[in-house]
Amino acid sequence: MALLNSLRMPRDCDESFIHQVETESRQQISKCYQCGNCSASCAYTYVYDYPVNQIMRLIQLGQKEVVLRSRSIWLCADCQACTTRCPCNIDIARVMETLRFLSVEEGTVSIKDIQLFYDEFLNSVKTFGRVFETGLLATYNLKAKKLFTDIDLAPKMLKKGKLPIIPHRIRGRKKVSDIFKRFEDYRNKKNLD
Amino acid sequence: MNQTAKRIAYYPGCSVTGTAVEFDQSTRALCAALGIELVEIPDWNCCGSTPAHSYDPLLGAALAGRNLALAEEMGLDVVMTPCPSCLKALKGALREYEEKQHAFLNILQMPFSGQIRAISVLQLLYEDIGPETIRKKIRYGLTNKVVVPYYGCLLSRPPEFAQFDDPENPISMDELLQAMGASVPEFPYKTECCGAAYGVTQNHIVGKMTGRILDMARRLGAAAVAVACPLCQQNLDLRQSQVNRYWHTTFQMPVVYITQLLGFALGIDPKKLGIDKLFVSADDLFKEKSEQPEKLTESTIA
Amino acid sequence: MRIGVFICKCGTNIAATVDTEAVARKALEYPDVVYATDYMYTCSEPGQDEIQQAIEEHDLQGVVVAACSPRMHEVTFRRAVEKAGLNRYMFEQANIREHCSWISKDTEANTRKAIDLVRMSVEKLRFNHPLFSSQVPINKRVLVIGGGISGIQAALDCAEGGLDVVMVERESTIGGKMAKLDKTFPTIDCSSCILGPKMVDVAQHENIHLYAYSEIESVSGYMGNFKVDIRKKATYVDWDACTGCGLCTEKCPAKKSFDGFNEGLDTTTAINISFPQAIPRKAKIDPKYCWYLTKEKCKICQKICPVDAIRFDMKDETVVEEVGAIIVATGFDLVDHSVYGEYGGGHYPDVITGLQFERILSASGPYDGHIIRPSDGKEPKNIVFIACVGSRDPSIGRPYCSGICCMYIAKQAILARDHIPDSHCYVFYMDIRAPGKNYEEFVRRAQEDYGVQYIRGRVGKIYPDGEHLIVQGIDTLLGLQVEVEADLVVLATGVAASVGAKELAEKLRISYDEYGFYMESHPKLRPVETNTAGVFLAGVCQGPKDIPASVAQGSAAAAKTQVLFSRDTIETDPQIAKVNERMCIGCGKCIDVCPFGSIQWKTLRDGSQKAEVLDTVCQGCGLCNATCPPKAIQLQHCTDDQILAEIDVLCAGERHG
Amino acid sequence: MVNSKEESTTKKDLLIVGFLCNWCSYGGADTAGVCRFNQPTDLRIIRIPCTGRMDPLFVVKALIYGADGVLVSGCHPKDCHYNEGNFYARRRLEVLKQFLPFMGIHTDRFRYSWVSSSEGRLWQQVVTEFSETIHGLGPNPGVHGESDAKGMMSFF
Repeated sequence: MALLNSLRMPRDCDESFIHQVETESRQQISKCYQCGNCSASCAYTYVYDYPVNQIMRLIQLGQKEVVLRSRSIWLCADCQACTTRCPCNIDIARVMETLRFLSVEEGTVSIKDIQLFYDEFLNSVKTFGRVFETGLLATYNLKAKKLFTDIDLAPKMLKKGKLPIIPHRIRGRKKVSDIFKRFEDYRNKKNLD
Repeated sequence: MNQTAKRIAYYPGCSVTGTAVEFDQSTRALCAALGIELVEIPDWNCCGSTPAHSYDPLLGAALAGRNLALAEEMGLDVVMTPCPSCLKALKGALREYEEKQHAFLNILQMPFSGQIRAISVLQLLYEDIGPETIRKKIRYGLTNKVVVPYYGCLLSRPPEFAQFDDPENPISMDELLQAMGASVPEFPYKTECCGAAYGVTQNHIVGKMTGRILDMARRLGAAAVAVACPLCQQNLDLRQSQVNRYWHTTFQMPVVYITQLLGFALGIDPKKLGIDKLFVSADDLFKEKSEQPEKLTESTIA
Repeated sequence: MRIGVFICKCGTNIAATVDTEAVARKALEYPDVVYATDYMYTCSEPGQDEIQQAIEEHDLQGVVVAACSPRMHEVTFRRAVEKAGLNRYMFEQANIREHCSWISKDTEANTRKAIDLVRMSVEKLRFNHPLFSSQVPINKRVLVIGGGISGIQAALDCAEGGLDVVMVERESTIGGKMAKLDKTFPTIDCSSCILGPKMVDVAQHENIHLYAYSEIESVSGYMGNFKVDIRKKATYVDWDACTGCGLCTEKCPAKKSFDGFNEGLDTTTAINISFPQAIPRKAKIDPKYCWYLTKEKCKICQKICPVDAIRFDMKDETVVEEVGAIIVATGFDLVDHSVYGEYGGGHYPDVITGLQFERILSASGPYDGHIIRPSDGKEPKNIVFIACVGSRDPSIGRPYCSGICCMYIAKQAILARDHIPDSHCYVFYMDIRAPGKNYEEFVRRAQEDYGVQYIRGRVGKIYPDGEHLIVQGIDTLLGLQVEVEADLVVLATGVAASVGAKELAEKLRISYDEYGFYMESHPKLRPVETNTAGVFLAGVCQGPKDIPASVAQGSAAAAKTQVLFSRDTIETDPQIAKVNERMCIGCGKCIDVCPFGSIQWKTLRDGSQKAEVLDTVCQGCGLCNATCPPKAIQLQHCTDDQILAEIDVLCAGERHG
Repeated sequence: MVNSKEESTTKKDLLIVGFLCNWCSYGGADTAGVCRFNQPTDLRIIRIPCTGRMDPLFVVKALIYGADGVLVSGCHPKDCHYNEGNFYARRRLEVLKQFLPFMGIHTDRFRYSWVSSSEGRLWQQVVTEFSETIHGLGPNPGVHGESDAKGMMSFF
């Protein structure tokens, strides 16, 4: 969590960040008048470092560092309560989603575990075409050094046949990995521009 | 409506092939019984879910888009998925197609018109079949059973995106349960989040959220919680033991898919519905088979 | 014609993005223009002097001013040229501010545009002729629509000034919303104690004729001479006979009738008197609930009425009133909070509106002034007030502030703490808007003296939990979620335009904004007038306001009426249609289309039929002009020649040549 | 919304003639001005009392004399200050629209709209969209210059 002391304006306001968030999310951040309904409705406010309304405020003030390094954007479960109740019609969940992907792009992901899980998830998709849940959980727990988390659940799941040992490989997995490749090309090109 | 001719594309999604296999089983069995032909998208791939979207919405869109394109290739105009997460990804793909068509098609590299519609299994049951039809087909009712419907976040939210039911007070599952004769109390946590995917990475969060939901269900005297989302089900059912440890509680609350309940009520063999795959046993719920369709109708109308 | 052109800089409002000097220079090249200049503030006194001097010095016969919108200052400038001896219609105004300098920052393009606009105005002016008004007598009676506090004030002020007043009220009693209030902010004086005497004055004033339980059916005519059809809705009680004894209301068996006065918190009888202080104090039957009118049995009221006033066969009746001016004071309604699913969508009995809470507080209300919950009659210990429900909410199409809620919540919280000393009151607010006299101090008192907890943030959800309601909100100052286990939740429901406001506006030919509030003629300088001459606004129908502001506007509307009636006649607008009899072919099409019936047949000495315009009836819309096949009927000051001349110089001018 | 970067100011003005009723749309244009809602500069407004005053001839004359577009705007249906002037206008202008292709004028060069005096934002949208349409069509080539075959077909 990046800490804020005091702001000196306009030096400390990254206008291009505001513009970038608005363009990528297609939402007008200046519409937010800080009623707080998003934070009141959010099931995760209590674990956030900055409640959603403060994230919106930080964007309005161009606080790129703080926002993209915040834990909040990664603890958002995309449950859409904020978007549904925002009186200003801002799709806040989409703004949060935008911030996550900007944070990946900037390499400022605050919660390494979540990034690790996402990376493993996408690896699984790239390799098999579908998510191989057993393998994903195993590698994730291994890499996150959480060997014993959820270990209590494993036998139960095995018993119910819910943890297949062998991954299902789809025939078109090359096509799926090609999508990843074309996406990387697109992104590299976009970043060069 | 002509139900015999109903053919729709079916996108199961990864979780129903593994941890939520009973949702897939019961969905297929139920649709077959209702005369809906589900055509599984051949060789479908993962929709990318939240990880792909967080990485870049375009990547998520392209991954989900491949499945939509495959469905279009089969000449079908509706794709149904039991998983709300997958549904969101599929709808997200349609939105990206609208907004960034060029980049989207470049990455996808498949012919795609964007005309296909994506719906959830609940939407299919509620809008295309309807509680009235269900009521007429009931063989074994849930009479005198209190069942609370738990919708989770995504089935009706956000309204512009979901285009289904009421975002604050959805009623589709309520009405389907009532059609089966169940008594359905007003459940204030209908749309509260269950903790989503944080079961894996931050499971203390899930413990807190699901604890609240289960507690409210217990206080309302529920015999079971009805759900329509694999993630919600997993958090409430599989992780119920973790919840009990977190809250020092002794919940034994069956968490059952709406498709399982409907399948049972329609007289489908519980085995085919994967009832045995639930972690908290729901056998009590399905034990007494009371064939009382007339009485049912009365009690539900009243 | 000798024309003078004056380009206004309007300080920097115009000059910042229009080269006014260049526009003036260019104007000198136009035919007939003998003088052109630019000036800092043309509408100011020295600015008008300058025009008048120029008229004299250069012997001008017509004047063009390029400045703001003619809707703003056309009257000002017409008066100015008239003072210098010109006919006031020998003036044209080009709008180079609202339509030019204010909507683009491109000075070059704006200057080109201003040049074109001035060129068009000069060309139109070249075809102008002096026009002269005629005089029509004024009917010095005034109609007041709406019997709330604003309408009452307007009616009393007019009546005191000696005018005849016709008041029409939709409900069966006057008093409006204020009659439902318990106390008023910031003085906490009793609402009915200050309103009651005024209501009685209305009933007793010899100059006021009250039509209660009546609605406006249609309005025709124009300033000075309106004709109004008033529909008296059937009350099923002969009000001339009814003494308001109330015997019928005691015996009526249909006791489950909707009680609108108590905002649905209580039920009443099918035959009822809204409340004890009702004016007029007469009984009426609600046909939706009356056993006889719905099921043809009962008639108890008829049997019991000591004066035989019950008339089950009564029908709606229409009466015609003729007046010279109309004051519209139709008030408001509350926003329907059922759109808020997260607050229960109107299904939780203990989530109530601010007005319902007023009824609960009121000693004459459904619970005799005891604060209890509608659901179980228990006394609430934790009361939550939520501000801005239905206000400042673009997602439901109401982005405006209702202006009164912050204050009435503070008042209600104070009263709740007063009634139940061991209660806790919580106010969830976004901002506190207390700009009136002693208002801010009042809100501070709620917090400092009465211990009301103000929490800065909105509420996300309310849900029932056993006997309580869980209010899930946020304190944005701390960034913490706040949950209150409440017994009663009061939604500070905002102000919405009155039901039927748009339909009435169409009858009166006045305009309304996107929310249904009536449009004043000018937001600052003509806040009481409408764009239809002779129709004035008072109270919340024009926009949210509190009681003092409503009363003030009621008095203002009365003053405007007195000003209008201070003369015996009014000048008609000479910008009306005129028939050229030699060209008229007598087809009668103009007579067919005229919306005001202002054209009639006239037989000439040779026996031929021609159209003739009634000067005092014609409103100058020009529909006949566009309809006339030989163009024999022409709208003065906006003739075909003038419009075509404008088009001609604009299109065929040098820009394309 | 977000991408409201100002259009390049070098674009050359075309000529659009606007006929606005005094009570609604002229007021709406005033409101847009008071709110400083930026608009393209091609439009020149002629004030008329009511759209009922509109003789279709005015539109035709303007387009024949070389205007690149004509915009007529009045009160919303039912809100006419003179009760029904805009209904007559709608009927007449609709017929005119069908007729324009016969004179070789592209139908898109003419538009009518309803904007009330409170709708400054809507007026800005109408002007901006119509100006964009006209810039898309380019300068008016004059009578018989652009037969709009599709428009003509729709007449039959």
